[in-house]
Amino acid sequence: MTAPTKEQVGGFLARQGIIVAFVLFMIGFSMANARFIDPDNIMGVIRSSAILGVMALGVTFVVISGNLDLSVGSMMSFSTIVVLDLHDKIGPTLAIPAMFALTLGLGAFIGFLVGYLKLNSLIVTLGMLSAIHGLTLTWSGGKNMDIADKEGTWFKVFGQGDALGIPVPILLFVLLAALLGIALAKTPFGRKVYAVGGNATAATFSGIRRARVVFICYLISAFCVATAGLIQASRSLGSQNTVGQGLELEVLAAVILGGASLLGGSGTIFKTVIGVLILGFIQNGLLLVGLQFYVQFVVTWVIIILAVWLDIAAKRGKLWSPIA
Amino acid sequence: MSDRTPALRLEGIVKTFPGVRALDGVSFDVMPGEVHALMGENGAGKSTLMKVLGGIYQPDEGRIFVGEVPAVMTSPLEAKAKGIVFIHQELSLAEELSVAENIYLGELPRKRFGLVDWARLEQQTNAILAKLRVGFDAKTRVGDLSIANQQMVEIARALTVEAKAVIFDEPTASLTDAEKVVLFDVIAGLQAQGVGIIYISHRMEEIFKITDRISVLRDGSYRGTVKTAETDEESVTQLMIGRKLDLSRNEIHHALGDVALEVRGLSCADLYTDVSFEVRRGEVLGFYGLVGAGRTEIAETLFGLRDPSAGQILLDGRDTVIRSPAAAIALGISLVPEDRKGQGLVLGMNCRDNMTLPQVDDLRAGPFVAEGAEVAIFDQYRDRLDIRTPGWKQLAGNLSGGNQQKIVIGKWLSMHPNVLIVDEPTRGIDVGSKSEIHNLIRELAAQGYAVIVISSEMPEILHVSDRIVAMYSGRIMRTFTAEEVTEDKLIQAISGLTPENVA
Amino acid sequence: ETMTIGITQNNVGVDSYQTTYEKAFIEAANANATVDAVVLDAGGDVARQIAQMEDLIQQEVDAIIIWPTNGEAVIPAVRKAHKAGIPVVVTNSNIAQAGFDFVASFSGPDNINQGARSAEIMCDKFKDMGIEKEAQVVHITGQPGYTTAIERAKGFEDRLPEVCPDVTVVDTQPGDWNREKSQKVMEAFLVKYDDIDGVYAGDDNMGVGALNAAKAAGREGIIFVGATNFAVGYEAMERGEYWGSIYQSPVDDAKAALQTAVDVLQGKDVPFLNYFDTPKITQDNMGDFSKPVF
Amino acid sequence: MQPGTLSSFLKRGAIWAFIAAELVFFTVAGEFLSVSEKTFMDIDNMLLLFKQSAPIGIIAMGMTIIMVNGNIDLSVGAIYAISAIVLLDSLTWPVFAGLGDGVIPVAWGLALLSGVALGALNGLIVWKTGVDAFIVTLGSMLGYRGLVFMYNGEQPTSHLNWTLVDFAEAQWLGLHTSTWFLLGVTAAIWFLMNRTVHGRNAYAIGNNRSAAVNAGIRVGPHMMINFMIIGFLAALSAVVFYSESGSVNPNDGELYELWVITAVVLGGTKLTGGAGSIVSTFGGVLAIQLLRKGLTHIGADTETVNLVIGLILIAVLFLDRQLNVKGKEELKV
Ligand SMILES: Nc1ncnc2c1ncn2[C@@H]1O[C@H](COP(=O)(O)OP(=O)(O)OP(=O)(O)O)[C@@H](O)[C@H]1O
Ligand SMILES: Nc1ncnc2c1ncn2[C@@H]1O[C@H](COP(=O)(O)OP(=O)(O)OP(=O)(O)O)[C@@H](O)[C@H]1O
Ligand SMILES: [Mg+2]
Ligand SMILES: [Mg+2]
Repeated sequence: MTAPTKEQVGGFLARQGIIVAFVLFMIGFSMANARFIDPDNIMGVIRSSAILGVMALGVTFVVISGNLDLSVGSMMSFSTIVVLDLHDKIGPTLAIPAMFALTLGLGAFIGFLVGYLKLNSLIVTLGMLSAIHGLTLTWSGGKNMDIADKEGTWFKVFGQGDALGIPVPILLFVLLAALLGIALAKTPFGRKVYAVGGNATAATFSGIRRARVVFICYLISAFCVATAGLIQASRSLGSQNTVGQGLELEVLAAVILGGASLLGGSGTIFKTVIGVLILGFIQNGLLLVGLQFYVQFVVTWVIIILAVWLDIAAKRGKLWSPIA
Repeated sequence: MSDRTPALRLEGIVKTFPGVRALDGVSFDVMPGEVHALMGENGAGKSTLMKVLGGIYQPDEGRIFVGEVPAVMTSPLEAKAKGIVFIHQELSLAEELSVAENIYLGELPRKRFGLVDWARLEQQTNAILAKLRVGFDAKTRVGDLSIANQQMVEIARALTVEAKAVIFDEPTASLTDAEKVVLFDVIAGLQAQGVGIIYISHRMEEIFKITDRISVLRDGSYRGTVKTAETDEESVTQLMIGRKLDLSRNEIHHALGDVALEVRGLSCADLYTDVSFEVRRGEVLGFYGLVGAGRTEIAETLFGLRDPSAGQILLDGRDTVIRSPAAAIALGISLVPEDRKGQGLVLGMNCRDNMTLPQVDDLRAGPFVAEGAEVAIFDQYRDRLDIRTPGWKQLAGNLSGGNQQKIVIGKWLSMHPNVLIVDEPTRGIDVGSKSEIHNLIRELAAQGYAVIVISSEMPEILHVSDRIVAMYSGRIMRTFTAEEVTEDKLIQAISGLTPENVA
Repeated sequence: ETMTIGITQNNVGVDSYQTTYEKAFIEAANANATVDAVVLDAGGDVARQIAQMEDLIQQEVDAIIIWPTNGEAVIPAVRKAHKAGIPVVVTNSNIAQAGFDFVASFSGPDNINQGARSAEIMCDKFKDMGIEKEAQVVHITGQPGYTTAIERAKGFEDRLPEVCPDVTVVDTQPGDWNREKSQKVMEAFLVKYDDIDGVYAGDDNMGVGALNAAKAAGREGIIFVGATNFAVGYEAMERGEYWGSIYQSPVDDAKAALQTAVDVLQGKDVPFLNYFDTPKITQDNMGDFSKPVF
Repeated sequence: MQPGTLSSFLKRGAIWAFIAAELVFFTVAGEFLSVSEKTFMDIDNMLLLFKQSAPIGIIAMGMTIIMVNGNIDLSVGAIYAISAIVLLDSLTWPVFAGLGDGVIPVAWGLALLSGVALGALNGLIVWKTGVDAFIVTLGSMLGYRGLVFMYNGEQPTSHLNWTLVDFAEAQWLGLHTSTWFLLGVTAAIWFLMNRTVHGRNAYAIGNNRSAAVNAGIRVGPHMMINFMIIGFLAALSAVVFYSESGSVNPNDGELYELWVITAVVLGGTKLTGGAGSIVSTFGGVLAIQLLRKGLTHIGADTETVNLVIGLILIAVLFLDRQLNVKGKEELKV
């Protein structure tokens, strides 16, 4: 039954299939609508992808370590609401570190449950998705949170400012991506993340403290979420309680598009960034072509499946699965 | 024999993986009622060849004949339908299911409407289990069985169908002697029914005991077939590794140093009780016993993977509490675990990274991993242990079983430990590498390491140890010196027959 | 004698409107010594809302107020209450016609009318500016499938051609009552269309999201009109960035619903469609309105 | 008793103990916190509990099979919505105009068929491409939802057929129609998993996929059948629910996958596959519904509900783990 598409998909395609797909995809949309490659548009897409992107960086660590994080959307709402609320109460200089501390606290709690107590991450973060939402509603009393003085605050620099002609959200994204990318690829810690995700038992037998590695991955994820919350809050200077709702799945989709295996042990920051950009450009491209928003859903579906399929097909050298 | 039709015949089988020519034109045949040994070094291609036969891999070239009929097998199901039964090297069981369901996996007896015929299943299973003389029944959950019993379940599968050929890929790796006897009876029974048997093993004594002919593979190519009765270990070995093997004990004379590790009255739940021993620098201490005697559990305790319920561990005379492998490593203890795939390797990681994993924190250039130093370490141990791989970038999961084992050994040797514990170090390793590893163990001792070797193979234990601890059911029965030990005494001690002679 | 009134709301906590509504409702119930209130929230889930209706019927409350998650799906549940002899008052967003027989009264804003009024606000402004002949408008709607969103969109799109036949609505996308989503949609609109003169958003939350996008892209002179005037919208109007909206108070909404239920229970005559007024608010007349508390 | 029986008994018992604890808690708390005169344990309320468990419960039975099989299905909420649309829309199709109320079984059939087809598509992709089910169904969760919207724009799809509503609201032998469906599905799936070759193979596949492959079990078709079953059950759940409510929003059924998975995991099914019990899943479903209902009963507000449900989920997971630790026997990894 398995059609023998025996010929090896070239080594380059095997490793860089997602990039090839990305380039083809960009060319396709540019031909459909010239505005698509307008530098302003591209900048705009990257800027609005920055929030999703920053979150995806952290989730990449979690996924490579062999776990999931479905609480990032809910946690991002929390960070946003908290920093906006504290902005007017204790001023931005204190509000930002306070918000980071609280968000990291949540990350530490999840990291403790998944790392040290060894609870299943899918269920823990599903539970936390709900619990943190409850926390956010309690904090805000269910109301929208807005900064009173929207014109005067320097706080808006994170979401609206420019540095060297580049929007600050993009700078933050790129900076964080570079930092975390190097940490993952080049440092002993990064190596341990791959080992823990690849085979937790063998990692433990090699003297790696699995619990600590997982714990730190969740801290990194929380740090990224806090940064995303900061950008979000600063960008709109006001927010609803549900601002991050549903983002967890988009983030996961981006990480998967980047080729990280949900079983853990594989994936890179660079590919995640590509995954994020693909999602951002799909959304933008379809809007430009004038398709309804729900067509995005269908297209994203097809692209995710195709991307992952081709990725593993290249690895196994066969298009069709060998499953009988 | 040649006037009869072979039960199974292979012709010019070629199979390549990316970067590896695993099989390069292999041909051989198995007669009905014959036990045909397939031998070769680690990575020679034995398992791959059998997977081709079993329908798991498709050959790139070549043909397979079952009887006189050419057979194309695109799935295990088809292979089974053609009468080829495959007992795998790695356990291949569903732990949550019952023994009966495992034995009849894929072919549960049916009633109408796709219902399972439990009554028939149970009756058939119990009939098979009776033949195997095992102490469990059809409804036992497989996960609750010992590894050896699980292996017996695996073997029981050979008896469920009208097989033309049965393939055993290293079936005895985790069996006790008593179970081996049962297995050999089973094989003899199959033989009597005219079934052709392919038997893969690295254990010469078994090969010479039960097989009729021996075929040898080297580096994926066929090196010839000999009649077992007309050959001896030495010439088979030579055929396998292409040179003569020096089997003499590497007797470098050296003085024993201080006591590196001492254990006093150590107990852990009901796994082992009141265990005391010491290892000196320069000494190889062997642990011998049946599977389940508690040797592995002691090693795991010393490596911080279990908390003892009583007793003391002294390192260089200092009372020490070891809470985790990380702590054990920091104290200079290394453990080569018994399960290479589960505990030894990250299969999806490359060979180099696997080898340097425990010391990745120390191999640093600034905040980064010093990859150059890693490659150097890998190269050093690849040469020393003769690891067959296209390069350090190969994923550990793509190596043959024996080469995987060597990576694990290299990983712990490169830590230069004070105390090196090796648990079944040569399980699944070919004779050439085996003696290489034995020499290495002796050499390490000579360099002043304290080495603990756990093994279920008597020749191995006798060959490498300076002293031997015999264990039975969680207790030390006796400790022998190399001079006083004999095979008989050892067997007596590990069968629990001499409880009064505690050393 | 006290009366027990149960309310099942749509989705408290997603926005300030619903939260303020709930607070106001509880306050009003507490202030009324003869009322015991059971306050429930369906979390936007029809199934949960129907279950809550069943629970309230089983608890034998005296009257039920429902803020429907879906104007049609709850009709059988409403009929059940009706059959059990419990009067039902629909609040904020009406149920479909087929269920009118089982309902004592509807209390809330007239959303179709609100959409129409927003169209008028926008058209009038275009006429002031003299661009009513060529103006191009984009439309950001609320949560797809939600009655209020559908009705406002319909009101707007039916009314606009009547008052300003030459204005074109060039694109419509949902913003899900969500400021961030709306901002994204607007960003894409801005790239896609060089010439946008007006934005109509189904509520001010989304309107302000669109405004943020326009500001970030440096596009000026766009007329923003929303609905349900939120505090952020009001402030943006003060700054002169946002033109107009519809003034709708959740406090009025909640009080009206409770009062309607009480009136029904006391046997008073209540009109079947009990709309409370939701006037137009623009930069010109905003002085007449206090800043919304939500 | 065989080894392991005691621990598995404890494990299975845990969910029922949890349900008992919930009942006691809400009954007592209800006395203080609820304005209603009726107690929580009121018989009608318990009957409602079963009825209200049906939409999630029916799908949870399918999810148990899928998870035992070693997969997961995140697209059930979207399949549920599509089937509902097919059900309600087909009631109004002119081709069936002549049938009168005879259109009802036809509409049911079409809805169930759509569910099976969508499930089959998931299964086929998982089978043929070898992409992990989590990813495939994460994708189709989006894609199918897109189809929902494309079917009828952003409008709800509605059709109230009072015959249908009356049937769905009816009570037989005291139990609601939906309760009967839930019980029937539970029994059928229990039978399937414990008595048929297909069910036992599903366990084998989830337990050790390569062992199943080596034994010649055709993993692909088994997985596909299971995806078809869960598709069918998601559609059945929609049929049961929307027969009574008559209108579907395009975003209905969102987050259902989370509730369903929660119920299944509460019931002790392993996320890694190979182990799980239908009866315990039934317990998990009741436990979840009881929690939601109980919190409503004592008048908890939205934030509390979210907080409590999230933390309870984690607490149960923790307890489950504690019950399953083999004590000293377990390695510290
Ligand atoms: N899936 C695979 N991908 C790439 N290379 C493979 C794969 N499977 C096996 N090989 C390679 O094929 C060769 C033969 O391996 P095989 O497992 O058949 O050896 P073997 O003779 O069974 O060895 P052992 O005695 O160690 O079990 C080895 O070099 C191995 O690395
Ligand atoms: N006659 C038999 N022979 C061998 N194994 C059997 C036999 N009958 C049952 N089994 C095994 O024992 C297990 C228990 O089967 P049983 O029918 O009692 O299910 P159960 O435990 O009641 O089901 P549930 O998990 O739904 O509560 C089965 O899953 C099967 O693995
Ligand atoms: Mg092998
Ligand atoms: Mg052992």
